[in-house]
Amino acid sequence: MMTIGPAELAAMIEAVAQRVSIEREALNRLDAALGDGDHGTSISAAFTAAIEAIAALDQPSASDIWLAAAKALMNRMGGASGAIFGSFFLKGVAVIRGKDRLNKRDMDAVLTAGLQGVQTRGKAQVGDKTMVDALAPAVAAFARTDDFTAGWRCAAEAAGDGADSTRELIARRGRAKYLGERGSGHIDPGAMTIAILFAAIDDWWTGKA
Amino acid sequence: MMTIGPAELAAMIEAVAQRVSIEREALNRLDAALGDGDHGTSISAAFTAAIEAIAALDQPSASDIWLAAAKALMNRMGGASGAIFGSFFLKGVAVIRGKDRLNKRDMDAVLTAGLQGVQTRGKAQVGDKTMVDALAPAVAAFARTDDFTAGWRCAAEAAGDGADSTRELIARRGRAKYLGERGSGHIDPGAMTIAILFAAIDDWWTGKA
Amino acid sequence: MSARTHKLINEPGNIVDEMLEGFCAAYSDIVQLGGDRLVLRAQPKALGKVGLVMGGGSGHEPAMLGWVGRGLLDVNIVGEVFTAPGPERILAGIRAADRGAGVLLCVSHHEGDRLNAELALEFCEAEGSDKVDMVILYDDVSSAPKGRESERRGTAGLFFVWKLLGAFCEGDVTLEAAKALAEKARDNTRSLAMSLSSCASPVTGEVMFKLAEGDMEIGMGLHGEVGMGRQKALSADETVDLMLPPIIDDLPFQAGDEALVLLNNSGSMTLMELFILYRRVAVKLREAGIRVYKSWIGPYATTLETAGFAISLCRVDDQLKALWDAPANGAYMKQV
Amino acid sequence: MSARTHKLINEPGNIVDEMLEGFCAAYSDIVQLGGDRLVLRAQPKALGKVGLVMGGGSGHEPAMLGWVGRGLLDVNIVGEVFTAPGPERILAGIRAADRGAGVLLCVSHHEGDRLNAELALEFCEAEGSDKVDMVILYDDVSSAPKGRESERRGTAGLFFVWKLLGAFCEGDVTLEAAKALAEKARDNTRSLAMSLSSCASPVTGEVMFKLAEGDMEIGMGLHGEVGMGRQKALSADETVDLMLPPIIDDLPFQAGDEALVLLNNSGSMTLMELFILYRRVAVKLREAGIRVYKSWIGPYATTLETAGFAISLCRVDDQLKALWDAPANGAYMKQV
Ligand SMILES: Nc1ncnc2c1ncn2[C@@H]1O[C@H](COP(=O)(O)OP(=O)(O)O)[C@@H](O)[C@H]1O
Ligand SMILES: Nc1ncnc2c1ncn2[C@@H]1O[C@H](COP(=O)(O)OP(=O)(O)O)[C@@H](O)[C@H]1O
Ligand SMILES: [Mg+2]
Ligand SMILES: [Mg+2]
Ligand SMILES: [Mg+2]
Ligand SMILES: [Mg+2]
Repeated sequence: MMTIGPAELAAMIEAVAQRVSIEREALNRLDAALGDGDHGTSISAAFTAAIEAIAALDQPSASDIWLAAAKALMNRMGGASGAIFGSFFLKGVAVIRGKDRLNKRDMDAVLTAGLQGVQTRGKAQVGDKTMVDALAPAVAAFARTDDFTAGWRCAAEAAGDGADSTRELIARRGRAKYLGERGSGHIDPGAMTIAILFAAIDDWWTGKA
Repeated sequence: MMTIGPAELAAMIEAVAQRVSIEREALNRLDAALGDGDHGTSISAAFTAAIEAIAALDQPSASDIWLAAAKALMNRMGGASGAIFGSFFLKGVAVIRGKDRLNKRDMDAVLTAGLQGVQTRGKAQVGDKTMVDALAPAVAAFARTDDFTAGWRCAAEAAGDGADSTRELIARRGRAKYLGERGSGHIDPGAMTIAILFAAIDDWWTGKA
Repeated sequence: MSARTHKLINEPGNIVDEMLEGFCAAYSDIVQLGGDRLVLRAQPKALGKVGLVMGGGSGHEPAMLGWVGRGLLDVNIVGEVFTAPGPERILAGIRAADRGAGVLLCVSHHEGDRLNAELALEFCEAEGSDKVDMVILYDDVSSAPKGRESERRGTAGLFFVWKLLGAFCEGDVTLEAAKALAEKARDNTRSLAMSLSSCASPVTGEVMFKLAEGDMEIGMGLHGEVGMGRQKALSADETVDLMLPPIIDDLPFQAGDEALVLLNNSGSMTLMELFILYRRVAVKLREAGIRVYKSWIGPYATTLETAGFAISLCRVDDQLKALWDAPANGAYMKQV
Repeated sequence: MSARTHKLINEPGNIVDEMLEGFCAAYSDIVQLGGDRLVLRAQPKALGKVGLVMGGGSGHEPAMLGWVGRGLLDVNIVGEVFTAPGPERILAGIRAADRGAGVLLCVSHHEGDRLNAELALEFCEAEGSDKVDMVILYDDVSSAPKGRESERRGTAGLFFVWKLLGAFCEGDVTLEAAKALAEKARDNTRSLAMSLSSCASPVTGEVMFKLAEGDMEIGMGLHGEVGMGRQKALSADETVDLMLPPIIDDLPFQAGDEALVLLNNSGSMTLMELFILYRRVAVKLREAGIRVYKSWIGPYATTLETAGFAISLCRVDDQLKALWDAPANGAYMKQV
């Protein structure tokens, strides 16, 4: 399959929602060490809301799906992370709009716009111990590849490494920043969610492609 | 010495105050099991206030001393126990009034009036797991003797036995009554104070007589 | 769960005096500190009005010092933690509340409060002052069965009585009428409390009673006196379903009645929990046909930092409703 | 000391909705429940007045829902526990507060609140509504050094801003003037908080952070964010002596200034402790020549059942004093 259409986008988000829901408690535990312990509960509820919102759409276009996900994440999660994860999808909407199906190049642009949305909104740089530490390398790795199969595989690996890299960092954004040095030694939950997201997409793609 | 005058009454109360102060924490612990854990602190503070009030009197009569003790206990302790321990002294005042020195018979009457004051005020009977369980037998034992030496000795023994007897009782007065069966197995702190009081007087008397 | 034993205090022996200094300094437009640990109104009520005095142990803040002020009490006599003040202080309080039309001494029923009030009244009598009377107030259905109401303890629901009586005594009423109003309010009030945790005494630093995490005790007194028994803690709705019927059946409150409702926080319950509990109370009262006139939810009579709450209901008629709505300005009770 | 993990709730997923139902039922004379978890005034303010909206996570009750009412806020948008509501709800709140003279969105500065408010304003702009503005409020001196005030967190001291701004917006003022007044109140307000214990999330049942019995943390945020560092807990007077200078020196408050004082209870401090703490605050302010205009002591912005408190000061001039004294009738803020 060389392009991704509305049905595949919906299935992809559904695959992510399922995996995030399985990892809910693990994500809560990561957040308990660095924040307020709710990241798994809220990201999972938000993705569930997203797939419900998508299911309620009538013959959606690709951008309708991306917008529904953006809104569900923002409004269902709330908090900084809702705004940030939501912005990832929101910034992709304009890139997708008008396109029926997305090829690999389109998806490069969607992910790049999403990363930019996240960074414009949240001001986090790589090294600040946030989800950007997983998202930025994943987007870059994806862009360096030529097809979806290699893209998702490399993105998943890069996201996983990026999440791991947050362990030794000292947070400069989000709640964890108030912990200072005391936060070192723990993986950032948002970064872990990004790793889970790309791993889920990669698995979904391989089971499918 | 066959009679007790103002100076001896003051010394007697001072002896009690000292002993109660030494037992303060032990009394608090007893009260912690049955009540709010403050009995030692408050009875000790009250007796300290009593000796201060007595020291401030100018050439006091015997009844002045008893009245000062009554007021100090009532007003300094407060609570049910202040009213009850204070009533013990208050009811003795009328018996003493006009007498310069007290003989053994006078002291019988003072203690008996005091016990009556306690029971009129607090409505506790023997067996209700209160200080009455120590006071009533002590007063009776004292009255059965002919001189102070035997009197204080027997009162101290009876008060000690009376205090011990409260261990297995179920409280029907005071805070401990709300504990019901759960209060069984603990000595009543007020009864222990009465035992300490008569033991202190007995020691003071023997060191002195 | 263990209670917090480190308290932000200085010398344990000074807590009551320092607390009173702080409180009266903070609310100097409403109260002033008299001698003998009396909390007085900043501006005494007019001559010729019945004075209202209330004594009691401390550890229940904002009760009672928070109810001194216009439309509420005239004088609060503050005792040591959980310990009624002695008769001398009560007498001082009665004198301070005297505006020439008599003084009503209000007693929240506990043995210590009653005994000291009786002593104080005996001293008053001995002094020949006959314009003083006393009313014993109680509301806790768990502390004695129906028919033996006068043996019950005074708990959070007495808040209704202070407010109603306070408003009443701003008017030109007699001491007898004031006492009758207090009894009317009392006789229409019922409460029941529960706890999830204990508290630690700031005096001794000791935990007041033991309660395991995940257990609850129904029928708590205001000083951690244990109640009707211990059981596994339930959900919010289940807890209300257990506590409300004994209150309703006791008076009984009946379909068509109107009631004031108080959910009292004994210390460290969250308002979030209390609102969730209130939601069920409202549902159940509606089902029973009992109309809620006004509700109050918050820490009114605390037991230090105990986690627990009480439900209190007061049946009101037109007279009591008007008194409830009358203005009041205590530091911790403001009726706009 | 471990936090109490058993909460009197029902389903953890329903706590916010059930809390709002209970709260709005209890105070139906003051507030009503809108859709989208909006708490609205029971009687909306007159047309032609600037509307005041405030969003925020729950878990801080009585903040913010307790400040909706006459002389205070128009709308509170309630989020999940410690989680700012998303932009859609904020937009709904802005619409509900619109009385034709513009709406000021007040943001207590936390990343989540600011980001979602920015998103909401971007959506407003996209819709072409230009009568909406936003003001970011902060007061916590521990969260960023002097000179970087705009990076600071919003904490308990913002209570001053809501009250002053609420009174201001009862008058015939413009949106620009309202924003300027909010900034004036904010720029005169400073706070610092401390904690003795943690709290447990009613959603996850987990303790929010670890704090050993007998330790304290100075510089706590409103959600248990840790602060300037941990140390052995001190006495009341020592704690005030440690916390007050950084507040005074920051503005700085100077001899001759007049200030409002708030001692905010983060949850399970006893009022007894707070009064004892206040006593020292009053002594120290007197020594510094700072006059206390009015004081408030109690749970205003809580962090669930955390044991801790904040000291907040707001320097006032004649304008702010008059606004402070103006009547207010929120469920948990009444100015008589
Ligand atoms: N400014 C930011 N930029 C990027 N990511 C952020 C930022 N602030 C927070 N995050 C991410 O959000 C995650 C926390 O999410 P979550 O627990 O759901 O939110 P909250 O902290 O409001 O409880 C963090 O682990 C981090 O990855
Ligand atoms: N009605 C009563 N009659 C006799 N003694 C009583 C009565 N009520 C309480 N006491 C005594 O008071 C003691 C408790 O004293 P204390 O701890 O000082 O008072 P409180 O219970 O107010 O804290 C009890 O141990 C009991 O002996
Ligand atoms: Mg979180
Ligand atoms: Mg005791
Ligand atoms: Mg006591
Ligand atoms: Mg959160």
